[in-house]
Amino acid sequence: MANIEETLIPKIGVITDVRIDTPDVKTFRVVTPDGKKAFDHKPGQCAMLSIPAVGEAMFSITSSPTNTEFMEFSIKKCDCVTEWLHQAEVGQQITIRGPYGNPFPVDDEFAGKDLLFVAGGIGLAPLRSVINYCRHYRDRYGKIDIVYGSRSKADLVDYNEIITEWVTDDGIDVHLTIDNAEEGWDGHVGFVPNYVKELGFDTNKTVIICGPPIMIKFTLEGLMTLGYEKTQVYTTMELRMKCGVGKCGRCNIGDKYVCKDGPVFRCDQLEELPDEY
Amino acid sequence: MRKCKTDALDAVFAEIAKSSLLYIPTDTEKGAEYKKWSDGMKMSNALNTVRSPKDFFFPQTEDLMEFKVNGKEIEVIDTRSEKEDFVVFGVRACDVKSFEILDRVFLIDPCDSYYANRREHSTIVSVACTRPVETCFCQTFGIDAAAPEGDVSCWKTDSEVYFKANTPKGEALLAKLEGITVDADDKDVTAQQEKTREIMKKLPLAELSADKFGAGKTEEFFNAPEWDELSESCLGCGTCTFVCPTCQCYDIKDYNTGHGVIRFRCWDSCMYSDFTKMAHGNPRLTQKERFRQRFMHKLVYYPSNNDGLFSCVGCGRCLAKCPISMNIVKVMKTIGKSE
Amino acid sequence: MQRIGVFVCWCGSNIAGTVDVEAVSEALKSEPGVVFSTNYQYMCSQAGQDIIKNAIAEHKLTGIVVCSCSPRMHEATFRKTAAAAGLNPYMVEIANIREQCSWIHKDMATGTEKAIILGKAAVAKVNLNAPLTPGESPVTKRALVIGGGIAGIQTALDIADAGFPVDIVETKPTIGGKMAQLDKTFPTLDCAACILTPKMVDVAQHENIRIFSYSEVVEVGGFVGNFDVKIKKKARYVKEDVCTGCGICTEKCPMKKAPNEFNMGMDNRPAVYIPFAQAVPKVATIDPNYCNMLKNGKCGLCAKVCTAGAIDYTQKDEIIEEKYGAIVAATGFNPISMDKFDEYAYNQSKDVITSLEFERLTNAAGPTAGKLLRPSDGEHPHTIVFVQCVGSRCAACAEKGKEYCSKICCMYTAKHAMLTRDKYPDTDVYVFYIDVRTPGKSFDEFYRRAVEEYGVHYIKGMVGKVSPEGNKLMVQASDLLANKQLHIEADLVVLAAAIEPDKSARPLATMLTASMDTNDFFTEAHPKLRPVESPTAGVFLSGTCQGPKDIPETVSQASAAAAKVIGLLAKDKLTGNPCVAHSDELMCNGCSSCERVCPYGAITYVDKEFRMPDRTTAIRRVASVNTAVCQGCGACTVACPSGAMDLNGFKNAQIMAEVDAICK
Amino acid sequence: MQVNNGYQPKIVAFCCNWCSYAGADLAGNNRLAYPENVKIIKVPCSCRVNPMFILRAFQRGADGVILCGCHPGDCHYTSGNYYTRRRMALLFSMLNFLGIEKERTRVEWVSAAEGAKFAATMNEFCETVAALGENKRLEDLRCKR
Amino acid sequence: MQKVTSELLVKKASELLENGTVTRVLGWKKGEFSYDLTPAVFESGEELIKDFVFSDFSGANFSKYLIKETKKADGKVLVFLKPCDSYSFNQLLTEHRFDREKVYAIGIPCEGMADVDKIKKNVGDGIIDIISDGDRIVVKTLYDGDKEIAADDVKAERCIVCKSKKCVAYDELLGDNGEVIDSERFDEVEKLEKMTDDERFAFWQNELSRCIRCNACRDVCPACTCEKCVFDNPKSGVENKAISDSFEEKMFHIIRAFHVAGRCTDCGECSRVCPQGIPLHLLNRKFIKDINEFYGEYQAGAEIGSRAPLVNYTLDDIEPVDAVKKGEADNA
Repeated sequence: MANIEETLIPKIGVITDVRIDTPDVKTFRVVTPDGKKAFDHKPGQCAMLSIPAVGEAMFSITSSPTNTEFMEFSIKKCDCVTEWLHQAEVGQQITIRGPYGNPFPVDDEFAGKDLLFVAGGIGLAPLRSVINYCRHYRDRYGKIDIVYGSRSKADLVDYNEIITEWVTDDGIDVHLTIDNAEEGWDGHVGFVPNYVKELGFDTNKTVIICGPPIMIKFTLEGLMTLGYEKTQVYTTMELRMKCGVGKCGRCNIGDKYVCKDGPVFRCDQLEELPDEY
Repeated sequence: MRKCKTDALDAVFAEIAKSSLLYIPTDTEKGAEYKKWSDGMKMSNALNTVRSPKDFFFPQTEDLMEFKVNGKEIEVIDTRSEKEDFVVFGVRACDVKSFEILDRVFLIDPCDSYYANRREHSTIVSVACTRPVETCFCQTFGIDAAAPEGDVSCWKTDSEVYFKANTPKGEALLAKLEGITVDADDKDVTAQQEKTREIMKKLPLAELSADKFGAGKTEEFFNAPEWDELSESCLGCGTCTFVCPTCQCYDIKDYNTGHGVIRFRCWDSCMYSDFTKMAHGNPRLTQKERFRQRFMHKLVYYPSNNDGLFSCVGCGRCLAKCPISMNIVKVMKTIGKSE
Repeated sequence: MQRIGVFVCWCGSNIAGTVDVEAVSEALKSEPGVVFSTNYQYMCSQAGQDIIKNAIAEHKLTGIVVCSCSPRMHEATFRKTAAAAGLNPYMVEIANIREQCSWIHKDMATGTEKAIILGKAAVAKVNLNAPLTPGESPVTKRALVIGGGIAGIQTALDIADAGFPVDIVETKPTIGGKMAQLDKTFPTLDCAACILTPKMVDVAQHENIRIFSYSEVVEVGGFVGNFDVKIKKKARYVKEDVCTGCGICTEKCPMKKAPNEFNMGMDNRPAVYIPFAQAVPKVATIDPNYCNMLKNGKCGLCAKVCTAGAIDYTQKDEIIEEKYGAIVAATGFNPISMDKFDEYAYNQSKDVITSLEFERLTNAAGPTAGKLLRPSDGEHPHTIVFVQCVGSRCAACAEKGKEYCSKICCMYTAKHAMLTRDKYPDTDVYVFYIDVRTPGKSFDEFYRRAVEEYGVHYIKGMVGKVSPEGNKLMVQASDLLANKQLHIEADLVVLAAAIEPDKSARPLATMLTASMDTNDFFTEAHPKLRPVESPTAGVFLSGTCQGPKDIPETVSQASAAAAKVIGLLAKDKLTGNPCVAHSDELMCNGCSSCERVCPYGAITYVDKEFRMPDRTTAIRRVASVNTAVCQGCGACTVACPSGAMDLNGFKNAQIMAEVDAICK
Repeated sequence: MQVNNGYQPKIVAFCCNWCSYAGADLAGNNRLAYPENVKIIKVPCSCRVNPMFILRAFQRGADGVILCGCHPGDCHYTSGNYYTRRRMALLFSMLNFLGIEKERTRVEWVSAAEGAKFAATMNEFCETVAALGENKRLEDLRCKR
Repeated sequence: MQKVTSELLVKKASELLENGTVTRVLGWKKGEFSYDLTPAVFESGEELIKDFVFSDFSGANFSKYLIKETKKADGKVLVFLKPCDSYSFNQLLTEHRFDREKVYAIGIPCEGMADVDKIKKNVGDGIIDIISDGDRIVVKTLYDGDKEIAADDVKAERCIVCKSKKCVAYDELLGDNGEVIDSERFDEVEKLEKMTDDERFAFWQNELSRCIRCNACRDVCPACTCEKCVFDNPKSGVENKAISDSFEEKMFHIIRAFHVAGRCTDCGECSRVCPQGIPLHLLNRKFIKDINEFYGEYQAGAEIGSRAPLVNYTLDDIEPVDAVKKGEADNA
């Protein structure tokens, strides 16, 4: 019995690095105690992290699947698990199980397409693995545009990586924006949905969007006015996942289980679901 | 088919108990309950147990694992152990069907080894109904109370008990009973079945149909205005979900004993206001949404994902136990607009 | 999670003697949150405090656990230490491993194990501590002194001299208290009136002092710095501001049969009276129980003779409301009733008197104009027996008397005996005593003079019975040293009655929410370190209301209390106790249970609009705590079924964490 | 305090800050011994003690729980201990109604001056609880693993 | 058999709806069988005529629904209060849980409710219909034809020991008001008190071990109206969802009973709804009995604004040690 794999029984993970991204987002690097990556994953998949006696919570794996050494999680402080993680130090062990959920169709639908990533705030976290995956296999995709916005410059997650790596890549345009003007910011100011409209992308792109529901809603509207179809737009709902294995009964929206049928959905698929998300 | 005299049932129990744990429904002051058989214990004639037999596979709480925490280090202790073989004797047709419904949740990939372990080690002996009551509506979901499934099906007549093995597990069990049972034809059984089926037709809920529901009907019913009035007086307690043999929502929680942390799984209820509360918010904020979820799940979502199989077996427990007497029958009639 | 530093104190050998401090600091290292743990000889010393300060800086500590003596000793010290190092003082918890551990356990292993558990409990609590900031409230710069005896007078004068207004509330028509009734004072034998009355005049004339005589406190609300007090000025039927104190009314009053309280009822006074010549305020008072005019409307003589027109038969009790920053209780004492001491025949014979009555008999302003005469027949007594400890040190007879020593009786009896022998050398004076207690400056010398110079017969032993026979009092007593029974034929027996707190103290304590001991003496905030403060903030203790005292002690304590009051009133703002109740509005049902149990009226209800979990908005009635009024008892937290009410510093979670740690 | 072959009951004592905690301090000052298995939790007033704390203590392995507060009439907060008295009278009666030995719970009034009473009370309470043996009726087996 | 008829109540309610006094009516709605009435909100005379039922199975107490219903919309809610419901009504008002101005309360007499489980026990299974006829009840069954039983034999436990036939709160009263009854509701508690500790423990262990923590007792309880129950609140430190150890069922039921002590009106709903048949009312009644004995008779909800015993005290209350002994002395 005890030798049968049980998906609910987690592995041990060790936090080997903690990076402060924004005032309320930290990025944690996690490996197994013997220094390896806990398991392989695909872009957009999630892992269940837990701290005994504190709780379990699902997080998207923000590091790219092409990184074979470790996983990273960008985590915003919001409830007990995340609060606890935010005070954790290097060397702290946690438990990890996964991967959960379906990945973005990077090798199928996305292949050969121009990609437009739209993210707001911590919404970049689930997209980061996709973006870096696409950067890694750069030749498999067309042009990549990234629109990313946050409340302020300080709230932009992974700012360093964006500045030092993404913007320098060929064929990648990064469009950053912040909600309100501030000193030391000479980039765009304004909300993401408006910025997307302003940028007025060609409608041949596949869009991957993640952020606060209100941002998604208005960005979608914006994209529609630009002439996009819902079939071109993908998003992820990993926040709705709980047990990760399609059994606990929480994450379903209509007959779809986010943890099994998602968390990645195409917007036309979402449209078919009852309005309960 | 094999049979024995009714008064040989004690010997049957004794024989089964020799090689495995045996549970039978037995009468208590508060109704029938499954109990571990011991010498002299009589099987209840009650139609059904107060509590459903889902506990055998999906107990109210079960420990999943333990953690030891030492400074920054964590040790995971796998506390699983191989279960003993056990036999549940006397499960009604509706409840037997509930196991299939649970199986389709727990045994699909990734398989839940806790559930699977119990399931593997169990042998289910069903017993056919002869006196269904007004709250019974198993036939609505295509269940034949007179022909229960299970590893072994069994029929009790006035003087005899008939056994029929349906699975290799069932055959193995009957093999053990060879000394007590004799071969039999199915004449009496068929007669009994016919009689029972006649009664079924006369039940008050006999006309209740699930035809309007099923896979792909989300749009049709999700926004029905009737959900408001139906859910209006719902207390948001978990009675219906906990007495239900097919409700399987759970929560995983940790308990810090001071010496370690036990991670356990426990029943949870989609009727509870915090059921879907997660870090980012709660997608089902009102009782209406929660109420709708439960019935939509049983009547539409589950069938959508499970070849049209409904996740209600018509056992009638919720009809008897809901504090405010709201139940799936009233929901089906109202939402399905039938009288 | 916190970053906790643990500091284990040896307290010299007080702790280290029975607790392996090294093992304790080591064991606590692996507790959750602990990042630093050490031990030191005296944590409370400057060096010890420096260790803490340095560790806070070096290890970025967010919480501190000090395993040391009782928090009642040094919690404040370590909180200050933390604050000095920039840490919120309420992030400090004390594990009491001295009083609760090293001092009561003899075995090192036992002591160490327990100390570790106590330390773990403190760590568990600190893990859940949150920085607390005390609220601020303004200070009303006015003090109230309740009681106008020497204690109250001294306190009031000192406060007033410091520049703060003071009100004295005295139930009697005049201030002066017991001291005004005394003849001479020990051990210097100066005249009580001579030293007291100038102070009374000072009070009367002090621009910062108001006297509410013939008044009492009837209601106290509010809290330190902001007391709201209602004072009832009883009707004295004489306009205070008009009466000149000439005394004509008292002379003319035809009703002269009222017992004279000032002379312990040994003579009578008129219905309109001024208690004594030097009374302050020197204003007449009409006793409604005796005044014919007030009783049946027949007389009115005093009004006719009063040239100032001060008499006002229609006067009513008046309620004065005033705000105070501090309140001093100086309610004083009384001799206990002799009713239960039949063996001394106090109620059978007029010639058995109490010491206070004796004072009046020897006082020039007393009923006998200072001549020592027997109350029964006015004859000069030739044999006087003084009985000590009547009702004091009555461990076995608690229902009759008091368990404590009344402290002043030995000395005043020596004084009485000495003065008697001095004035009337023909008088035999016997003093029966259990012990003679003279631990004061020049006290023992004084007592020895009574014995050696004045030939007072001190006999160790108790008087068993006093029986009046004819005009004599037969005193049966035992002489313990000679081991024989004595029979003395006495003319006067003087009982050194135990003293007890004034009866007004108990209801006053309730109003003040100040605690009392079983004898109704006010309890001090700390018996040694805070002897003039009540545990209730802003309430101070002066004189015998706190415990038996002689005059010099009373005056010192009175001044000490004044100093504390001045210290308080000198502040413009008070920082409160941040350990107050807090209501989680989202959880609150508005049921009023908390409001009903709050002894301070600190909880009120407000209607607020809330966004409910089901996306609706609703107006809900929720509790709101006035943090300046809340004293942090926690009664509301248990009354609250939803757990909305919690107590800062003693949160449910914190206490449960302690429970868990202890029971582990 | 070693009854039953060295069996030592675990005792949780909730002491109010103003009277009983000071009383315990006084017991310490006077070197009056009481069993080491008595552990004190300081609360501002006995009325701060929630019945949940008492049950929690039993759950976590306590064998006896005692509340100490100021004598009635002496509460620092004037009325706290009166509420304690009512709450605990009802709670203890209820616990007993459920078959929990009544000797496992107690309320005792101990003033700041009653160091001797504090020690004596603890000694006596421990002895009483020790005689009952381990708390089996309100235990949580998970905490005893 | 109830003295007031459905027809009368429907007529009354329709009038009040029609003349605008109320905009909606809380009432019992017809079910599948004769005994499964559901609390419902009626908004028109037609709805009332179609589905409103007042019978021996109209046990549900609407007081608690008023908290939600009065906040829902403008206009008054009509509520029918049986005597025992009226106590809950007052208690909720005492605790400021709803706005009295938004309710029109009609007091109605109650002859006691029937317990369908008792009927099933008495006449067997397969009940098709139940017809009240004076003090008799006729039960039509699937297997045994019509059976007649005395109404008293199948009365709900709480109605057998009814404490009061007096409506203590109403805007209007139908029929005559009854009296407070000197009931024998503490007999069961006394029986338990007379047992030994061991027996009592065994009794409760057996009863409480069946608890499935469905929270029906709590959710139906008119005294349990907390915005969030401590047992649902992760921050409370005592949150628990399911019973993982027999301790937790005791904890839950003791604390729940304690929280409603002095506030519980003894309506008995907790026991009625328990799917596991646990006699939870005995816990509440123990508190009520103790309160009466220790602090003088007190009936929660008898008058609005009364001070509950647990937020009150006298200087000479019984000491806890004597309180526990008292129970014992009574046993002896």
